[in-house]
Amino acid sequence: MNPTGTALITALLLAATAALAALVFPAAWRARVVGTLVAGTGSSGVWAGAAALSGHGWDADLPRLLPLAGMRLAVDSLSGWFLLLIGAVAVAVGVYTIGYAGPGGRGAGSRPSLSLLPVFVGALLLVPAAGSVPTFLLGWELMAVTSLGLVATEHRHHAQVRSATVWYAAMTQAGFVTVLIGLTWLAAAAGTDFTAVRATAGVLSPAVKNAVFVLCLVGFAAKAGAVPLHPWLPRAHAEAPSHVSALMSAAMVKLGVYGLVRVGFDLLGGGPRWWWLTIAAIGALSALYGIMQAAVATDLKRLLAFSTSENIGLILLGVGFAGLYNVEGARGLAALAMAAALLHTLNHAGFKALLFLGAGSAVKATGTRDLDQLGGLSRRMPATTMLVAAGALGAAALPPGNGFVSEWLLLQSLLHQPGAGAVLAIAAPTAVAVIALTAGIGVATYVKAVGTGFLARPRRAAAAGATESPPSMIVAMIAVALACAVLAVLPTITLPAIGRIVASLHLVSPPLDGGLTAIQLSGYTTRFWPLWLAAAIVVVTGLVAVLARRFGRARRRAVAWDCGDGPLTSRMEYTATSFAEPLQRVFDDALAPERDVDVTHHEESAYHVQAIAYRQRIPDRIENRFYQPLLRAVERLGLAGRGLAPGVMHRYLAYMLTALIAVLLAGVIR
Amino acid sequence: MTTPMMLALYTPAAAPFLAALLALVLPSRIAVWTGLLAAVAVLASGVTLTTTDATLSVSGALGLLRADALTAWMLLTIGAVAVIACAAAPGYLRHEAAHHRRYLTLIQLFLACMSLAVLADNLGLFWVALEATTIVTAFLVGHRRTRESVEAAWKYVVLCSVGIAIAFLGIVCLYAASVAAGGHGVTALSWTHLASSAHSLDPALTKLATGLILLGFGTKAGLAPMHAWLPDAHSQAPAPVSALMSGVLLSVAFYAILRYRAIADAALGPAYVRTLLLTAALASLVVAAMLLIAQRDYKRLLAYSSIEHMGLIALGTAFGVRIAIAAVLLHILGHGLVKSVAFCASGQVLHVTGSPDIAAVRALAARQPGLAGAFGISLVALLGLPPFSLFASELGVARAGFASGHGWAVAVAFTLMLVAFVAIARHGARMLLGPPAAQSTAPPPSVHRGRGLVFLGIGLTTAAMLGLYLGPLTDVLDAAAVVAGGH
Amino acid sequence: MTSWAGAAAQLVLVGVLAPIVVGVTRAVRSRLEGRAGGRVLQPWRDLRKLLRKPPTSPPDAGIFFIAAPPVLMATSVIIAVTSPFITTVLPAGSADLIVVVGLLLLGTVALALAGLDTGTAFGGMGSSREMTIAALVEPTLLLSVFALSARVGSSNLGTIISAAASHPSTVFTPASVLAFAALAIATLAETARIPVDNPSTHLELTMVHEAMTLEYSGRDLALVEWASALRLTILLGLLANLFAPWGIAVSGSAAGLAIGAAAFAAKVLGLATVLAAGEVFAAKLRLFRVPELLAGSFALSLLAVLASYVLA
Amino acid sequence: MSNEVSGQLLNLCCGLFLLSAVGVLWRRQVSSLITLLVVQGLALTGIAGLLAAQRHSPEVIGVAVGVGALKVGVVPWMLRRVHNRVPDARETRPLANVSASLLAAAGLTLLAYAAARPLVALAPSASAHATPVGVAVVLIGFFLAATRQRAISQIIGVLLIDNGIAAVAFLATGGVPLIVELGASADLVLAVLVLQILTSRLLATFGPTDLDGLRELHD
Repeated sequence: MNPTGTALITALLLAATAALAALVFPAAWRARVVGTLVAGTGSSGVWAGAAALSGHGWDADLPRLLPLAGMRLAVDSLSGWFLLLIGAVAVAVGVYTIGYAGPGGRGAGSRPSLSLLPVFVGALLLVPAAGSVPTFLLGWELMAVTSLGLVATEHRHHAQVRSATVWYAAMTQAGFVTVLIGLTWLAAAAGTDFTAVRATAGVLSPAVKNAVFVLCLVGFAAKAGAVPLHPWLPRAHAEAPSHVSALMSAAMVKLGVYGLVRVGFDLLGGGPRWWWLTIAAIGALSALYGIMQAAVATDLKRLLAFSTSENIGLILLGVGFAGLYNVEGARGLAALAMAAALLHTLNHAGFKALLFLGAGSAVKATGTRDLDQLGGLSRRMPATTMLVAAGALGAAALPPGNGFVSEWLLLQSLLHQPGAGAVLAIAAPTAVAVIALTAGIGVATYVKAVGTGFLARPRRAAAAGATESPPSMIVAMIAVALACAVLAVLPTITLPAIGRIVASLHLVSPPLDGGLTAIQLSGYTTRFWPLWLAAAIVVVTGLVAVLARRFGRARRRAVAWDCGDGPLTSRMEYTATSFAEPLQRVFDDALAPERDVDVTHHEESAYHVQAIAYRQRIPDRIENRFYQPLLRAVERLGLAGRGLAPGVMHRYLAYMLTALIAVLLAGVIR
Repeated sequence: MTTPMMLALYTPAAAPFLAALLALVLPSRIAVWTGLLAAVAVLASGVTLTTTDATLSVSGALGLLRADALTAWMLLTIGAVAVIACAAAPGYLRHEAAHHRRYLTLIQLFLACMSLAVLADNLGLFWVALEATTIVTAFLVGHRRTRESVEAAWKYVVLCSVGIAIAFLGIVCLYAASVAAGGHGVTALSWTHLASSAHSLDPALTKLATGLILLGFGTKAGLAPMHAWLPDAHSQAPAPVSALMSGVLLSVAFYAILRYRAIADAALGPAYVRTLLLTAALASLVVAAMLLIAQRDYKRLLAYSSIEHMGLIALGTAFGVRIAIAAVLLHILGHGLVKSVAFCASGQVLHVTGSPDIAAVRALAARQPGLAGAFGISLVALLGLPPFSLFASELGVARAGFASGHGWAVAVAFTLMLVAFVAIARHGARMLLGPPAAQSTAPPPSVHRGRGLVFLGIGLTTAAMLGLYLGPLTDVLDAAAVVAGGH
Repeated sequence: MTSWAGAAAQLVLVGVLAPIVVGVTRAVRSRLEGRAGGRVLQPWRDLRKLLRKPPTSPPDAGIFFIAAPPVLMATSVIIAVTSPFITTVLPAGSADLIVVVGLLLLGTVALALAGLDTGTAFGGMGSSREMTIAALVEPTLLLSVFALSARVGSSNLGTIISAAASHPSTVFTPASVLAFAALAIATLAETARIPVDNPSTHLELTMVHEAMTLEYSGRDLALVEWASALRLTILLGLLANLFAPWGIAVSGSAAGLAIGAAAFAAKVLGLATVLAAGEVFAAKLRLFRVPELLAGSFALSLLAVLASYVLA
Repeated sequence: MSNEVSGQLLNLCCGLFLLSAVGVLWRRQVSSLITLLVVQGLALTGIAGLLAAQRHSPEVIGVAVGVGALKVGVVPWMLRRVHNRVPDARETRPLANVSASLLAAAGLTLLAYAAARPLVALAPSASAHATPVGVAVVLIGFFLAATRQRAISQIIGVLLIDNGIAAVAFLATGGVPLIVELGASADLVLAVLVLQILTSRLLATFGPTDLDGLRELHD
């Protein structure tokens, strides 16, 4: 059996043993055993991905499994990329779980949660490895049901976990139904195996192809958390235990992108221009709306979740423009855009996993997610703070970070115009503007997250009592940080793999060369040395710090300037809400915050105010505009439905009589 | 005919009948175990029939009883659900004060009638057995002597008798047509004879007979618009009884529609039955979805979920292709297993919380982890999520729908099922999840022994295994699908 | 080898010239306002004074407060070394415009985090306002990059400037004029000059950049002041070279370097004088009028891009 | 007995059969309903007897006698016992008033005649031509159950439906096979027995209220 096959089978077997081990082992050992086994599953996933990327395609038929349909696994370079991504995240989460779940058998360390985690990782690995429509749908739904159980892990401690679970279940199932209808329609028209579909995709009628594409787009955009279909994402990621949110945010949402690329490029073999414009438009909307909501969010994990929506938006922009260029005929630029999108999936997986793991250790130590109550962790949890800062560097797409590399590649693919084309002449600049504004607000968001969340003085007693996380969590975070650093400094190691993927998606290999240390667009003078840039920043900063230390006397602590009227208290610090207030005022009409001020007067006179209560909440406008009316309509439908069964026997007999008369009449008339 | 085959033909009806007689005589503590033994006997005979050569058929008792692959599959379902229901009986009876003897006899009679119905090679005999189940379960539904259960029993008997009488009218018309086409005496209504002489039946009369038969058996199968008795009866009956009724009685009624469809298609062509079944299926899905949204009683919730699943089964039968019928049969088995576990668990929830209202059950997972686990997992399985077999069969129905050109029906059906999914998920989450309220930390009145949950666990694991690997059942499923006229 | 010489020359020139540019702006401003004003080299004296004083840091400040000045200085130095101010022959070609924008943003972020780390209201206020303005400047910067590089086909600074130098007619096209206006406004915002922020005031309500560096003293303050001056010079230099590239050394010869240095110094100081003169007649905008200004500059850069398509 | 005499007798019985069904709709007092039911039983026995005479097969004669005993003797006796236990349940308090009921009965009979055309076309004999009467009585019985408030009137509705089906069986095919006929009759007797017990339980729990009061089981 070639390496990909063995690796993938070992991964799935390890996942199964981990699940069983979770049920068998006592609470003290459960987290350690399951953590290591999940890490093992992840590493064999990475091994499988790497083998697939280096050209060892693999497929296997298992007709006896999954009654009525049979299963078929097929791993090509595209699925290899996502296997690698998921495996890497799973390794980190596995090691992290050892410390995070801890010896106590409650919450994340409980038996159901620890047994569902490996099955979730196994399902995540199964989706990209699926080779036929039924297997893909099985993996998809297995992923949904296990993540549903994991999201509900801490339902005993917080009341809002329940509503988050219901939102998540409902929207995931809605997405699944659209994907099910789309893919079964495709399977009926072109055969269930992906190989058969690829062969007959050319002869499919455009109507079927468009319908299948739209259905799959809705389902996959819902899973990816793209904006119009995003309300589950901030809820599920905020309420889920952090190691699960890391897996979901870094790995699971990417499978929405995988689905789009697989169906859009590979199975249907590309499509008309409006397909790719829709994807780009959804991407732009997700990027802008996601980052704006993240900028004003005060819940740390909700901020990170909305930032996932934003990064998914950027990835979809890349995929959209890859399709647009392909339609315009500029296959080189299409390959470049797709390469940027794929690299950003990996980069985002890296820094977002690091951020969620960091947030998890902060929340575990302080017990709260609200940025307005955190603060002062840089002294109490130095390692976590530095690692979160490293993650934020990547997330804010600042130069030495890995986010900057893929954003640079994305901008380059938009800057080089293939020629006339009115649509592109408008779309490309708007896309650049969207990416720029998103990057700008993103930087402000992450400065807020790190600045108010981790630096200066603790705002509440809970934050004051924080202590550093157990070593296994720190080790996991360091591993992810190193991976991000490697991706930031040597992104070119991924280029041969990306080249192979893009070639397999009917595009030419991307025009990138320039050896190990530089990214050079072949045919243009645009080049960029990520290695030397990072080295320069570190060396010059060190030099300047050392040189400056030689001048003047030693540093001393002094009371900060308090306008001379007494000690500064922690209440005087800028909180996340106040930090984001200018930004929220700038985007006031887009965010439409709800403010209510109720003033209570003394009974005697209306002029003397007893108390003023001010509450401000920034709602999710898309949710209020589209989802709340839908829910109210369903409620009304439910209440009207009660009229169907009023309990009166004569109504029921009347139903049966009308049915009988209808059947008899049908017989008579026809 | 080898003796184990003959034995397997007679035991499903004889064993429960014998157990019923014993229950009259023996003290209830022993009668419970003889009942369970009878259920195991039915399951065993089902298994023996499946393991032998699937295509072979066994007949006996002057041609009135016959067992082929489809019957074997139905016996398997009846046996499995009966084992779960009878295993739950001791737990249930422990909390009931009186009438143990009557309860146990009627349950066994109920089993005997269902086995007889499935084994009958004669449409008339099938009807008699089905009507007998209504009469036998009438007192089971009214067992608890509360105001609601008496009302439920009355509605159940009247509505079902009226509904099934329509089917009998249809059978009479069919008999007339079969006699006109050369059949005589009791064999004129036998399934095999009808199947062979279907093409010579008078089309107009057969169309009238088909309409009436589908309506009549549709009532007992819980298809809309004849479904109104189902929620009342299943919510008021004792938990094991509603497990049996919802799990397998609906499917036994639908078994007749499955068999009759082959005959009607041969006589009239597939269009007429397909339109009737499609309308009934979509009507059931609409009714179930609408009434699940604002549901207040979790046993009625499970009843409406049965209507939804029977609607899906009718949809699959309407498509008619081989994979659709196989999916329908797998769905019947899967739904039977999981719905019986769900109802037994809901019975224990009713005992623990004392009220059938969804609003009265709070943070069950925090207070009763074992019971909440069984109930929660069975709800997850009912929602059609993997690894349970309902996912595989729903996927089979969807693929068959598109393969037979009814893509629009699949789309409409799955959207309605999505509404039902969200409703059930919301109610389930409200009952199970959430922090335990501060004051109710006291343990429930009788400390809940885990023994009741063991059988529920076995039921769920079987459903999960069926969802991934059918093993020996694969070929009997194919044979049954062929027998049921999957062209 | 000549590229490293060019780089070293650039580093020394920009490093020395930066405080002088600040000195010139202050001198010009005081002259126009009828005040005597300090000498042009006063900023150098301040730096020497500050380098000798002991740096202090607030009790709760952590590593970010101490690390911010070196990072700010490093980013400015790297841009100075790699961007074509005197010569286009630099080690590893020359910097990419997007990388330059990124490095500037990195410096701003370091300072903002330091502002938050002090744990005082001023620090928080300053970094909050600074980040809001930086977030709104970013689209303008990148779109003007788009306008400039779309014409040349590459976002590499050296290519753009040598292309502009080789055929000067492209400098006066409407696209580049619009891009110049947009970049000018962006520079004002980036370097905290008058319409956006008042560099010389410590009035709580108005200060943005100053609020973040309020707690710095001694060598930290020296580094921050010097780095801010460097950023001003860099941005003015970029503006000058992108839109008036004459005199920049294309070959690596020593004479070329000298001419380039002289031309660069003249251009930067000229721009500084114009800037100072403009500041005298303008007043600081209310903080929530600044977004409208930046929206205006964004519109200008968008027009520049469309113009580069339609007319070029 | 020559053919046309038995034919005329058959039509007479069928006419009586249908008239008694319409009479059940017409009358309000429960006791008169029971007598009408007896009349219908007699008519049905007449039909069965005439067909048995035509077919000269002992089996059908036995069935006819059994049906007669059942429909005229046992079932009305059970109904009277139920009726006596609830003295004040005089009125059937119909939902639809009498004229509407009669109109509906007419409509349903028309529909029965239209729907039963295939049955009529089955054989040229007189009995085949009379089958729509049975279908009409089934529909009328259904309508009665659906519009009457009293528990006993619903039992009578069920019985009417069953008489209708038996009539169709006899007229169309000379009676369904013996075993099915026996099973069906046994089920009918048991059903009436169960309904009778349930009526007494209804009386015990709900008192003499009519069926409209049964609304506690609703969504």
